[in-house]
Amino acid sequence: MIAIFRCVLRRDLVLAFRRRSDVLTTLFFFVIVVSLFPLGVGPEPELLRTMAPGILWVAALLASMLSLGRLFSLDYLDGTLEQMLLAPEPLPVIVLAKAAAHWLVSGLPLVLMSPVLAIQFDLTQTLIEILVLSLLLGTPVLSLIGAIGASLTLGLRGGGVLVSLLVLPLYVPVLIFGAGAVGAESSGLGAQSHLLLLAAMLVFAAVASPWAVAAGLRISVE
Amino acid sequence: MINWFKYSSPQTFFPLAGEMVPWFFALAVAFGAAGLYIGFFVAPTDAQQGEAYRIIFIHVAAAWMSMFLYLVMAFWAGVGLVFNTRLSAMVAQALAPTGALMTFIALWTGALWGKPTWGTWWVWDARLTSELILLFLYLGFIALQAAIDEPRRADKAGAVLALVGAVNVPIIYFSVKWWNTLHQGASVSLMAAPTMAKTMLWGMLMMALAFWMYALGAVLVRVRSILLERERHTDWVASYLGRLR
Amino acid sequence: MGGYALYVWGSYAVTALVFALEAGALAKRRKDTLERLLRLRQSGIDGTERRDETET
Amino acid sequence: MFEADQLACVRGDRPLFESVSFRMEAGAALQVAGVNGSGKTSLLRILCGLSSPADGEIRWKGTSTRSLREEFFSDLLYLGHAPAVKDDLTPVENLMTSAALAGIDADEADARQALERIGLAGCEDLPTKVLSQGQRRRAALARLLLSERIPLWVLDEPFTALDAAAVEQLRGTMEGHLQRGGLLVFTTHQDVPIRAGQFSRLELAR
Repeated sequence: MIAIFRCVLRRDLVLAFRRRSDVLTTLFFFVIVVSLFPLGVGPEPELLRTMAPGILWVAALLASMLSLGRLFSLDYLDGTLEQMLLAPEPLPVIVLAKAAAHWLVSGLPLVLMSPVLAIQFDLTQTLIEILVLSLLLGTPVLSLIGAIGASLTLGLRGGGVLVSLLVLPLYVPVLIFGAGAVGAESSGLGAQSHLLLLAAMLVFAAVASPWAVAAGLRISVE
Repeated sequence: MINWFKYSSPQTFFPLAGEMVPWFFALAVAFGAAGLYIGFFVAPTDAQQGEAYRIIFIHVAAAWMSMFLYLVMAFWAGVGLVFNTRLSAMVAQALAPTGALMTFIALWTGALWGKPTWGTWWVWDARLTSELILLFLYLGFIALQAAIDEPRRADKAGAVLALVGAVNVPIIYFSVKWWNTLHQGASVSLMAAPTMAKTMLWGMLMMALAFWMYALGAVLVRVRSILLERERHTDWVASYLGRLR
Repeated sequence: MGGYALYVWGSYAVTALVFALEAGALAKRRKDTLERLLRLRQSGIDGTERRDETET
Repeated sequence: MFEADQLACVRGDRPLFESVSFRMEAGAALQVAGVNGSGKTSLLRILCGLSSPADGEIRWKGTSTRSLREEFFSDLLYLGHAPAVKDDLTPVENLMTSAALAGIDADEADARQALERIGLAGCEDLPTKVLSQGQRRRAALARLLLSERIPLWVLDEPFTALDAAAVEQLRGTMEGHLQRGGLLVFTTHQDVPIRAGQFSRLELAR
């Protein structure tokens, strides 16, 4: 079981590494979207400080959704997805590896970049830590839930937009507690409960969503 | 014990549904009339909100129905996925548009109720916000089914989405509620609804029943159209068409 | 309606309108389906769009 | 022992084929023949469990494959139309990945040796996208050389885009598989004689 998980994860990372441009486009998208907001809202630090978590979180959410379309469709086109469906190991394990690879490629870079961007919004040191921690816990959930949307819209025309319509409502709780964590910290309430809830969502998504993704893949490949 | 599977075969379901539709619409009109009568003539004017609160009768009924229809849709979609019965998948597909319309009505009446009572068209109240997200879930379901040409795959993919959505509805509701109470300063939540005088409660129940009957009628009509479309190769559809023309 | 006529009748009117539109759309959908199927039955083809000859 | 019982498949609303049944003992080969669009690929996909039949059942060693699922997959090797290789990976990486995915423990030496035997010596480390169609096909077929212990092979058009020498070598590999008591279900347009213990042809009427 673990061997297959490692094999699929390594394969996807090697593939992503071979096509570094995809990784960078997700990261650049995140940076550009975040940097656009001050231009739209105005440079006034007080306002930016309150909006920073929301902006960073929505941008991270959109950035990770960008690359969802490619999660399964490339394998679907060249026939390797069928081989995964016929692997002797349970499909959810393989799906978990794919989601982990997607997170490492288009989730983790955002988390690592977010402190730099948070400085743009003049956030204090502790708030940046909470923000990075909330992103660290939240972005994997985005990949896991996004994988469900990707598996259901496999091979459909207009798949990209359709995935976002399917998946965005399901992202709401993650967004609320992710962005809310920093807000709670700055208002003195403390972000502990938000982060714990995010962690709970991560565990729930990690356990439940691979089964839904596996079902979605079997249906789409039928 | 009635044999459920007899009714679940499209051939016997089609005429049965046809006979029930007029009854449902009749019941809807009856309950609607009773509800309106209570709502406008029996229920007293509310102390704080004056006459504006009369919108509550359809707002709450529509909100209940939007949530109820989503869960029923997820149920039939799940049954269709597990037992591979085509009819239940068609019922789920037929429920979605009516459920989405109910959600739209709940949002529209919620906004019109908010304006006189709190001075703004849109109140970021926990329930109104979850209704909005519920509307997105409906639209996602309808869009997914519309994007897939092959009916069998559309049924199953829709079913997975509906079930995932149904699991998320409570999570979304509680997270929005938590988010709303955290920003309590921003808005007055609908909790300030008038205390339920008995007649108001009856008015709301009547309207809810009226909406329910209407929904059943509308969904059955839509299911029958879907049935005809998807079973056009069977001989019972051929004989049905033969009798028509 | 104590000055709230716009809002109360506004919401009831829209609700009635939505139900009427849906009922109308359902009736139209039923009529179109029946017509299409009857036309298909008369012209004898079984009504599936022509599938291009992919290898199946 | 591989058995199909009254299989039926519906494409859209048209029934593609009905009541397809066969029984295969160890060392048997079954060629599925039929004109384009007669459902050959659909039948093979149903046999593998990629899609479910409208009717009928498939049994592997006496148990329905639907309930066996992962156990059945560990005894199965399926090569579809698309050569299951990633363009950005080299043939060696592709082979190692697909072997690991199929549960075959093969190290790099085995992979390189298999690639050499299939005739890809020298281009094991080039990205697959630079190879010709025939070479990509061989990269996919190299898996067969590593899959001696997998009893059931289901191959869809294995001979396409292969030159005469490759066809001959593939035929040898297939016959070796059958002599080891394996089972083979395949489709092909070229008529390539396969000597097997029990050779049968299944004609799918249009």
